[in-house]
Amino acid sequence: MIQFLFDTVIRALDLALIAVALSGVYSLIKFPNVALVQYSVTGAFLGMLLQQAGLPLLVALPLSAALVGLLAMLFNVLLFERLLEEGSAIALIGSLALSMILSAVFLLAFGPAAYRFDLPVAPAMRFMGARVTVHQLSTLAITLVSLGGFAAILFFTRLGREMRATATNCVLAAASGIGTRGVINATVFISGVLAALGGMTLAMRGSVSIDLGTQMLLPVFAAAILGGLGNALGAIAGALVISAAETFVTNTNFGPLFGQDFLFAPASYAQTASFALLVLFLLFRPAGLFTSEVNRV
Amino acid sequence: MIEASNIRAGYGDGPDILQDISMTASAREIVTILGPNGCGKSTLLKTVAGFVRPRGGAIRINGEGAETVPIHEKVRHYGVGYVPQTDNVFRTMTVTENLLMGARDLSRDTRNERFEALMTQYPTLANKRRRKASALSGGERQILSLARALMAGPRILLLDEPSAGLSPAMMHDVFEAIGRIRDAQDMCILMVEQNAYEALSISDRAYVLSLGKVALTARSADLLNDPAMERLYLGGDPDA
Amino acid sequence: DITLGAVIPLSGSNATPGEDQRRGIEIAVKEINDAGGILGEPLKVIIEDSAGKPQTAIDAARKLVTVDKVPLVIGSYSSGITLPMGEYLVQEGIPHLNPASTSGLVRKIGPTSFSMVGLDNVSTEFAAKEVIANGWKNVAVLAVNNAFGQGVAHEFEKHLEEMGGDVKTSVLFTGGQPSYRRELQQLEATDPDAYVFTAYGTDAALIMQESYELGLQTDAPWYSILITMMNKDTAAEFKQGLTGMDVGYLGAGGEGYKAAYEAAYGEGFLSAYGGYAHDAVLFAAKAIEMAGTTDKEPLLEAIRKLGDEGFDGATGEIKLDADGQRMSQPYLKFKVDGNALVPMD
Amino acid sequence: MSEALLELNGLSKAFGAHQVLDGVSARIRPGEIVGLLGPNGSGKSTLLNAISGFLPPDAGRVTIAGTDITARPAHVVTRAGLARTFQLPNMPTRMTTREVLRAGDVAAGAPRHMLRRTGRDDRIDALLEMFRLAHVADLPASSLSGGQKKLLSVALALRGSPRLLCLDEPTAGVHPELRTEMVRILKQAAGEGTTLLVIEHDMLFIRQLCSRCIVLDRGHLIADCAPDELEHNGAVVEAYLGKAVQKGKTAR
Amino acid sequence: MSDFLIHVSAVACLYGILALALNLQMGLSGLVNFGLIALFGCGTYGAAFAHLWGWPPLAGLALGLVFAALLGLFFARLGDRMSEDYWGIATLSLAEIMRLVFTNEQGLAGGAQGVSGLPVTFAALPADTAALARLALYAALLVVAFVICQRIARSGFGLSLKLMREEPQLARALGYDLARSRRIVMVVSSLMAAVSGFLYAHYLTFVGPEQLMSHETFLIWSMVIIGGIANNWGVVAGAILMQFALAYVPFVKDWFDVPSDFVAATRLIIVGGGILAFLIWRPKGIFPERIGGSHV
Ligand SMILES: Nc1ncnc2c1ncn2[C@@H]1O[C@H](COP(=O)(O)OP(=O)(O)OP(=O)(O)O)[C@@H](O)[C@H]1O
Ligand SMILES: Nc1ncnc2c1ncn2[C@@H]1O[C@H](COP(=O)(O)OP(=O)(O)OP(=O)(O)O)[C@@H](O)[C@H]1O
Ligand SMILES: [Mg+2]
Ligand SMILES: [Mg+2]
Repeated sequence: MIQFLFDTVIRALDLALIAVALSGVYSLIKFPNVALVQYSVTGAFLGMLLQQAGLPLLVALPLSAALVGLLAMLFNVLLFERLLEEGSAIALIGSLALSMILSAVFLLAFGPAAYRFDLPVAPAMRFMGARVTVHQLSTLAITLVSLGGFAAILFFTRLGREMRATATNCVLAAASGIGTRGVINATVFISGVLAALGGMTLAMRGSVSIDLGTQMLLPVFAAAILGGLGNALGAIAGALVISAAETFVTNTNFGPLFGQDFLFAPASYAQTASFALLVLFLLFRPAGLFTSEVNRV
Repeated sequence: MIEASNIRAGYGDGPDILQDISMTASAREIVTILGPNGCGKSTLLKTVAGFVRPRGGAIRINGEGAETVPIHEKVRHYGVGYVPQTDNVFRTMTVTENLLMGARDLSRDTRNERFEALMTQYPTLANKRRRKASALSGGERQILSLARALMAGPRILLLDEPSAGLSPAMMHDVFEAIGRIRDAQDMCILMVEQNAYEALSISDRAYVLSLGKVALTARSADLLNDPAMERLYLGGDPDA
Repeated sequence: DITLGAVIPLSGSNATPGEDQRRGIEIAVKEINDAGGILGEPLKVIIEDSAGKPQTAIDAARKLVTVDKVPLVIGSYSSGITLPMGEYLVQEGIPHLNPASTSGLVRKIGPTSFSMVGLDNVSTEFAAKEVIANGWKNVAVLAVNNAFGQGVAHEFEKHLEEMGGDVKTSVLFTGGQPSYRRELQQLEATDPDAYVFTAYGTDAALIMQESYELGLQTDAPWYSILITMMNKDTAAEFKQGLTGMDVGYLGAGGEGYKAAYEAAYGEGFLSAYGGYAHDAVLFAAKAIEMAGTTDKEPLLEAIRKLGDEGFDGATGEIKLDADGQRMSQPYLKFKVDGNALVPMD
Repeated sequence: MSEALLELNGLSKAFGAHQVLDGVSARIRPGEIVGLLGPNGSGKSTLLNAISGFLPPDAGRVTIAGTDITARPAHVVTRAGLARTFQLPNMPTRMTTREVLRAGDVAAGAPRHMLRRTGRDDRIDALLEMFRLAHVADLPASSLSGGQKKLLSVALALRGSPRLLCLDEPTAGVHPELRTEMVRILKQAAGEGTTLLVIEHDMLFIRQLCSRCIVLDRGHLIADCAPDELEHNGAVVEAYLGKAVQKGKTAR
Repeated sequence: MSDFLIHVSAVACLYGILALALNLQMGLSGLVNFGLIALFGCGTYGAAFAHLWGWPPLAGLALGLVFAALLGLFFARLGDRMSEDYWGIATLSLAEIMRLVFTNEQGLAGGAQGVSGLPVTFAALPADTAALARLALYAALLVVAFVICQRIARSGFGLSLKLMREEPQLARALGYDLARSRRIVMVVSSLMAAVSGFLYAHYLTFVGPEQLMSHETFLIWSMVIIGGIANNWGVVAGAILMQFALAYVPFVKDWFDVPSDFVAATRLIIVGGGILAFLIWRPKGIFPERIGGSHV
């Protein structure tokens, strides 16, 4: 049981940071920026380069995250602001195109191989019967701290209130004295930071190769939607639900039910489980887990 | 306080909606803008506020050129408060949060003080503090929007049909309140209205727009007593 | 010039073996040109990216045939692409050399399609024998969930059970995931005598790391089918005691190829597939040399003849059966020593 | 006794703990023009939503001409002869005013050959003219001004001569001169057999248009009388008209 | 050269049909479908099953059409309950489920190995004639699909779809049964997508789950957006332009003699950069939607 919980949390870690980043920008500028998953790959590569350049990990991580945040802002100013004038579908396709270009850059710079941070690895410890590695714990800590920080920004600072206001009604936000463009860029920056941290925590636990972004896209998307679009922290719940479903499907021995010793649902059905869950969920909660708007005419 | 001269403005690459508009409004004054639907009243307000950039002419606020100052700067520098005609609340936020959005730069004490004052003034809102604005009725939104603008303690107030959708009692209250704050806070109020009779009774001067031009400008009292005006703008008897 | 075509996955999820194929081709071209080319002319191979997508690959193959007018096309990697591409080439009567796909379906592509790689049944039979010889009767199998992995898992199970062993569970994983803990825990739950797996570099690296972290490597030995394709990316500390099998890069062609590869790229093989791509080029060159022309009919004739006689490449002797498929392949047992692979026996 | 066209029987609706409609019952006879009044937030729009199929009521029954339409989907209710407008009309961005009206025609069941004929377009033109929308006929409907959108939505609801026309604050934001015009148009529609239920705050408009008013306060009906009697009804003055009536402004 | 041209044109026609189907949903009716490829997959797997079971190819077409209609109806059914963003992700999920099932179930249709050896259309004709005949067939079907879409767009029904796209509440108030409109749109466009998939299967002679990757849907999306959302001319132009661009990208590499280690990166940069440049240059597409353009 403990192991189940733990596996769920760890899998949720894979998704949560990037999903929150996706959902954060989505709420503000109303299009799913699929290039975000590439930002996390960028973050991971950058972090490793910085570490190789001799920086201690504790410096390399935040530095890389900040740089990716800036990069995200840059793309927003140069590209997405312009595309969004014409609508979200166009911005979506634009972000796909940007993803392609970014993966070309990765391909040129890093080739298709997998990279790891230069970190010592030890066998898992036993913790209340569950197996846990040091890096799982440290990345758990990083994730909790950054999500906590983001939540604090969102709910307890002026910037957070302004983000939510801008997301809801940009015109009125401006009329309340909010520099909406600045707020949007701040959010984009934060989303870049979160995405980069997401990528780096993945790389700390395992490895990162250029294809990771593409592979992560759909589960991250699903988590963000499940949480409720435009509800940034809902994405955390979305990630937890999805990973619980996946873990349940793959970690449960259905053998006894069928009179066999072992019968596991194929691990390759884990994703199927999460997608099926998503569809079911949407049937019963057609607007995601959390919604912040009442639909009335 | 506000001085617009020879304003031309429009949307995108469309035609000029405002063709040549000059108007002024000063402190301690309520100026009402009247005119048929689609003549450009809201556009004028949006141009003064800074949502629409004028294609020609000048807008001066407190004597400073303000044509290109974006709205959020105007809010901060000149204390502009704006109540849009439609889509006038933060739908995903609660009533309380909506009001706090109006109170960006206030100290905690002033904020709480104003908040409580507004809550007592509009019990309709007080009952629904924690309700999401998207659940509110049309009239409740209208009041919320006005209250949000008042939270900031503006020096210049731009109101786009503040009384639309309000019950007679509420409309009366709102106009009375507007009249009171002009006097109490030396405010400059520019107000678009279709309920002309009530609006004129509290305002000092009025502009009547027609097709993007100023058709008439006069003191409110004079307009109220003008029988031709009565027929044209205040609604006559359909059977007559 | 004599120009050949190749369609391989240089981007997308199979970019690593694709890159290895590209290197193999590059080395082969250099070898041939250094030795004076073919029929006195320099050799050129136009390499196209399949992006791992059937449509892109077909477009590329069509371009090579109809525009560049190449007499022979090498490709591709995954069966999902090799099959339709091969079928198109067969329709056009163009010789097709398959350097990688090991699915049994490849056999049915058609008369002008030839495989430089031994199909699943050859390699898995060797692996199954090894596993039994090591005394592991109950094993858990882990393979990537694509045409290749499914084929390997299926064939391996068949052979092992014929030899009296038992596959407790076959777990297929989707490549490119950030973690394989779930898959590993499923394997572990069956408490096998050994873990048998096949995975590409980046996935394998993570699998080995996580199995090490989970302590799976202390419980039971790990055995890798096609060990070279995972060895490079995996850090030494996660693969101590790992054994496995792969094509033997031994003998005349193999040693030289290995040396040339390491000299050119400063690292060991990325996968097992560069060698076949390399051999495909050499094989094609030899066939053209024999035919004395690049015309379809004589060339096909020459390919069949060469296949009959046998051809010595970096991956050993290539002899083709009546269906144009490689008959046998020299496999070797390897064990990991630090970061290096050393042949056993 | 004449058969009721619209009959509401104990309609209730709550949002969470907030009881917005509390057992509302009313009958509207064919040909009547009924005003629905009430303070802001009293549940007028909610009542209209419950009638028109946009919000299923928690309890109660709605019938139109004897047909039970309780909680039926909006399009079924519309086919039973009801047309409605929204208090805050939103209009499409990528359709022109004329196209929106045409879509209304199609919905009203105009046969294809009729639609093609120019004669039909003349009717649209006449309507546009009537509501002073002719000069914006070919602009995207979303770019209309607030009042123009209101007018368009009223024009749209008038298409197809519905049996029961429910308008939610049709004059809010509309120029007084056009309000007068609207009274004329609506009376004409009533003359042609349409029954009207109009939510409104403009007492002048109500007095000119309606034959009867019902007043809602906190989900209850508190009055049902002729427009002229409203200001003599203590409960209505207390809840709805407030000081305005004392100063005689609405009595203008 | 002309063989290649014929090939690219033929495939472009099939993509054109697919893009028209997406446009009917997304452009005209505002149904943001991220799972379009599943409907296409109904056609390809219809062909595959018929081949596996030894049925005549046309039976495969019928099978594919039935699958697609059912799946389309199911999509429409989901749309009754969710708003467009959520519906989009639900369709994406269903498409992924379909792909994963076909990948994992090796007994179903070859699993990841797929089904190969389908007969190519017009196999009986000599190769050159067959290629031309195929092109003619696909082009004819593209024209048929175009005419259907154009008629829908210009009909009163099309008008109601636009209203549904823009202001669903208003459409309901006018008496439109949105669920019914959605069903009709989904079935019509699903059938179009399935026809395209069926022909594609018998063109490529291979059917496999890799053809159902979600990025294929996004490719069709790019075609629609580059061409011009909600404009049938634009959508067809976008599909043709995009397919030609993709097929001719390898030539760019040959002209500049790009070394083989840069081939993949070059391809990605040209495609990605091309799309971006296009979006910035013509954000409304080649042929933008004409507002007010419906003639009832
Ligand atoms: N979907 C909803 N969820 C929660 N509360 C709602 C919802 N819809 C309406 N309400 C509440 O019900 C009450 C009645 O709303 P309604 O819109 O019916 O008022 P109204 O009489 O039309 O007022 P107005 O004259 O201001 O338009 C309001 O207090 C509103 O906040
Ligand atoms: N966003 C916009 N884009 C294009 N045209 C617009 C836009 N907003 C308004 N217009 C046009 O400008 C004209 C004037 O609109 P405006 O909103 O200023 O009118 P108004 O005087 O406020 O009318 P009302 O009394 O109905 O609110 C309208 O005819 C409308 O067609
Ligand atoms: Mg206005
Ligand atoms: Mg209302």
